[in-house]
Amino acid sequence: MAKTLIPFGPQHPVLPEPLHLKLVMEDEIVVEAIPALGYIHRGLEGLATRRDFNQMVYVVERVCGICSCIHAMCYCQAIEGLMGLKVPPRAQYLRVIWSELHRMHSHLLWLGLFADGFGFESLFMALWRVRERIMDINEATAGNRVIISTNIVGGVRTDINTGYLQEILRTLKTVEAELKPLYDTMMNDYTVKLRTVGKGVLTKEQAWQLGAGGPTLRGSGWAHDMRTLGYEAFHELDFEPVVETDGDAYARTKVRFREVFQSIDLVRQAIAKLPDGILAVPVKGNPTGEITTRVEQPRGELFYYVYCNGTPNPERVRIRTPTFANIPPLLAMLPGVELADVPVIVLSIDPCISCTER
Amino acid sequence: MLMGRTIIKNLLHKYATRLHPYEQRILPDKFRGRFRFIIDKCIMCRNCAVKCPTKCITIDPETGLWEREVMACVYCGVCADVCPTGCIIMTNVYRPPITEPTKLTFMCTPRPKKKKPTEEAQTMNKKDVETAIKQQQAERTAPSLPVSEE
Amino acid sequence: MINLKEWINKGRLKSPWVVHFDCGSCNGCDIEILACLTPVHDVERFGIINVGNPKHADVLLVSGTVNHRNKIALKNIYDQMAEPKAVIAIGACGLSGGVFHDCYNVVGGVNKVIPVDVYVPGCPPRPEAIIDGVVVALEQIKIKLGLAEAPAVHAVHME
Amino acid sequence: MMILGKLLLGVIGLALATFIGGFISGLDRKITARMQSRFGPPLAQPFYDVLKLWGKAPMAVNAWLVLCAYLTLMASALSVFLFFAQSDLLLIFFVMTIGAVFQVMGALSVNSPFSHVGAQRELLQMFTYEPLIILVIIGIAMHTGSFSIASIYALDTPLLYSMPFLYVALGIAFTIKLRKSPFDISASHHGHQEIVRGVLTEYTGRQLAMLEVAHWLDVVLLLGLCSLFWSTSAIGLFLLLAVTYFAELFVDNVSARLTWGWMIKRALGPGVALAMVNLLWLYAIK
Repeated sequence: MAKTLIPFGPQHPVLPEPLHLKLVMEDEIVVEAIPALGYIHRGLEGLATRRDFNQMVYVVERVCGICSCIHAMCYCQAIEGLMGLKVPPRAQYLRVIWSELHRMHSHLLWLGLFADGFGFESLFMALWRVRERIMDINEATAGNRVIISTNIVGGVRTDINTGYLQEILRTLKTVEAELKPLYDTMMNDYTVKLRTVGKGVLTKEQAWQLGAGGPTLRGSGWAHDMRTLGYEAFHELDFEPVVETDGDAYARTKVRFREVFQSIDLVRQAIAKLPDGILAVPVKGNPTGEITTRVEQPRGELFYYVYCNGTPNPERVRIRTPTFANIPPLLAMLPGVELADVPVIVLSIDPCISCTER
Repeated sequence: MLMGRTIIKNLLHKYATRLHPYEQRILPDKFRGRFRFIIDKCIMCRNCAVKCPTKCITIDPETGLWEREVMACVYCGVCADVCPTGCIIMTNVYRPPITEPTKLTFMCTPRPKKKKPTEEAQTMNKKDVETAIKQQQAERTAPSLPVSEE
Repeated sequence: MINLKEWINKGRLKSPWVVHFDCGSCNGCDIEILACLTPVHDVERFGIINVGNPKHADVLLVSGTVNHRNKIALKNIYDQMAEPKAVIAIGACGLSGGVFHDCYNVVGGVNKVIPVDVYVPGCPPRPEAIIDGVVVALEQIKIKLGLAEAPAVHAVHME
Repeated sequence: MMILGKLLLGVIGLALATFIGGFISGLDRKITARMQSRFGPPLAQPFYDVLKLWGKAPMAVNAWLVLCAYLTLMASALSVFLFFAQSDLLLIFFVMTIGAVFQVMGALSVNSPFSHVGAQRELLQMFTYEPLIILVIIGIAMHTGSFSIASIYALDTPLLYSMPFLYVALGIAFTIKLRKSPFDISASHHGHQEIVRGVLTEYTGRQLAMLEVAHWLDVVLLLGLCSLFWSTSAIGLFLLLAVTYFAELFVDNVSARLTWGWMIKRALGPGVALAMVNLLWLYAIK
């Protein structure tokens, strides 16, 4: 049988991002997947030497437009750790609220794209319609829909007033009600199950050995969630990592969908416990030393290494993103699947190429 | 088939679409849209130019040249936050699309010199300023207004 | 025949199919472009479909900075589109490189590689702004086809 | 005189079918949009699309592709013409098949892997819907004793009463031909799939416009086939078609795209089984 080479990307309607996969096909079965990266590399970490540590917050936000707030939060934690700043409690809670809103919109976005990946257009539309409600909250509380720019070193820039907190709770109630039937569809529909159950199986051992992260790892049965470290206000909130054991695309979908409900719950808890107080502590001097921080991004564990030498410009900012960790498992999953299942499996790790290549 | 209830419900209810160009939606007050400059208030402190993460603001206190690369601005609002006199204000209206690459240039009152710069720096500056003014004159098609939106 | 030409021109303005190329963007603009297709903004009311195939498309939406690797892909996609076509650069990065304009791997805005008709500023631009951008691009196509005269330059944008 | 009248009817039917096909396509998109809670495009949108595509600069890869597009359109037009001229059902079916085959041949004549995979899948789709349509036609012939359309109009009870299972089989074939979920395997309207627009990827501009019109005509032809099942009254016929098309839209919106393996196992098998049961029943009551 002659082998054909199908280019998947860099411009491809299923995958909005320029990940280039060369799929070596035999008939309609993938024999090998060869990734080609570098279409999106900007050299963002190099900017650290030319921007001061306050400006870098806005730069690292633009590592990834989907989880911008969480990138900024991780970077701010690093600088705060170096300078020994204690973030005020209200700011900690506000960071939790925004990061969970980001997790919700990121997961809803992914669920929609995933539905589109297997051709379920009306489900895509329904999920993105719900997502717009979260975007409206972002817009009204932080001032922008996607890149919200609320985190600064030492706290947050802007406050959410009490009246709007009630509005958020009301919106979350609607979101929850609207998501219930969609959860039912995504998890129990016959055609959806045909496309997801048993596709791209990653066993528990494999997932650990290949170094998967986030929902990809949790879908394979590992309770590995960085939020349990208790950064910001997470140590005062009550939650359990969402774990599924099957390790296929279906399990990963279930993990993400359940995490949306978990995030709704976390936002509710945070709003209930939100203390009064100042938003940010003043920042004086320049950071010195090196530090690593880890937070949980929608896609998995996000890791920052920052090295500062006492000047306003950090000497080194190194980012390790979850998609980078999830690409080896993806390449292990692809051989032997049908072409029709390639989008399902590629999307099932929630690839974020702009994070990976920066 | 589980989607059936949702789509029938959608079919029977009103659409969720915001008919954008025909129905303008007023954005929330906090929305970081285009800027409004009250350039007469500017004291040429260069705070905005220093703090801007994009480095898209150029200010020359000697000639009073205030320049912003509109195309590079990321609308983070830092310049409005740090402006001591409130001459940069963020409005909640987003910037409409443009068909030509543009740059925003104002001339304001130059700040009186405090220190005399060295000979070398002075000549360097003069050269730069002259070219900048020439460029700016070539680019400008309308006189700058005291209060204007970018 | 003149009649048919008029009809075709009408069709051109009523059915701009778009192809979207993420050219080194941070996803912010991409998800806003996708958000345009969804119920709340629904650009299909203007006949806009995201066809995903440059050979079928009339309008190219480019988001993000151009770097040394993807400029070839960008040029290829532009060349594969049949006339009449328009290019919309989206977001600060697509306009000039935005916050990344002095990174080592960034060539600059989209207009350094292919001619751009409309620039949509914002980081990321709102879906409404992207819809406006497509409407302005249609005006540009109208001018190209000789159906409308080029408007006087807006003083407000040019200061 | 009889033949002239039939020819005239065929020409009028063809002209009307083009407009009705475009209108149905527009209605389809509008209702789909409303099902997804969107505002939706204007009803005339398919016509705008086709006009625009007609005016695009030529970009054909090779001459064979252009020829195939013309032949596909001509075959579809001819089959609709024959239908309205009340010709032989078998003849109509074969002419329709020629159109589909040429579309695939055009897709195979170029070098794009997307187009090739799309073409192979289109062949598999043809492999699925053609036996179903043939069985339906055989059923009609068994019932009326002739392959002619005129003999169906001579009946005084609707065909649906005696051929309900065959109608379901025809519905399956119709879904495949319409390229709706779960069978939008070789090509899809929005192109959000792994092989972009599959069999249509390499057709551009004028060729794509022709294929679009050919698709409208195919839809009208299949709706025509459905209409034969209630040939006795105009209202019944219209209601049957409306219900059928709405069911297609409903199925499209409640299901994901499935694979060709599933299509052959779960659509062809049950479809043929249903048809066979119906044929046996027809044989028994005769």
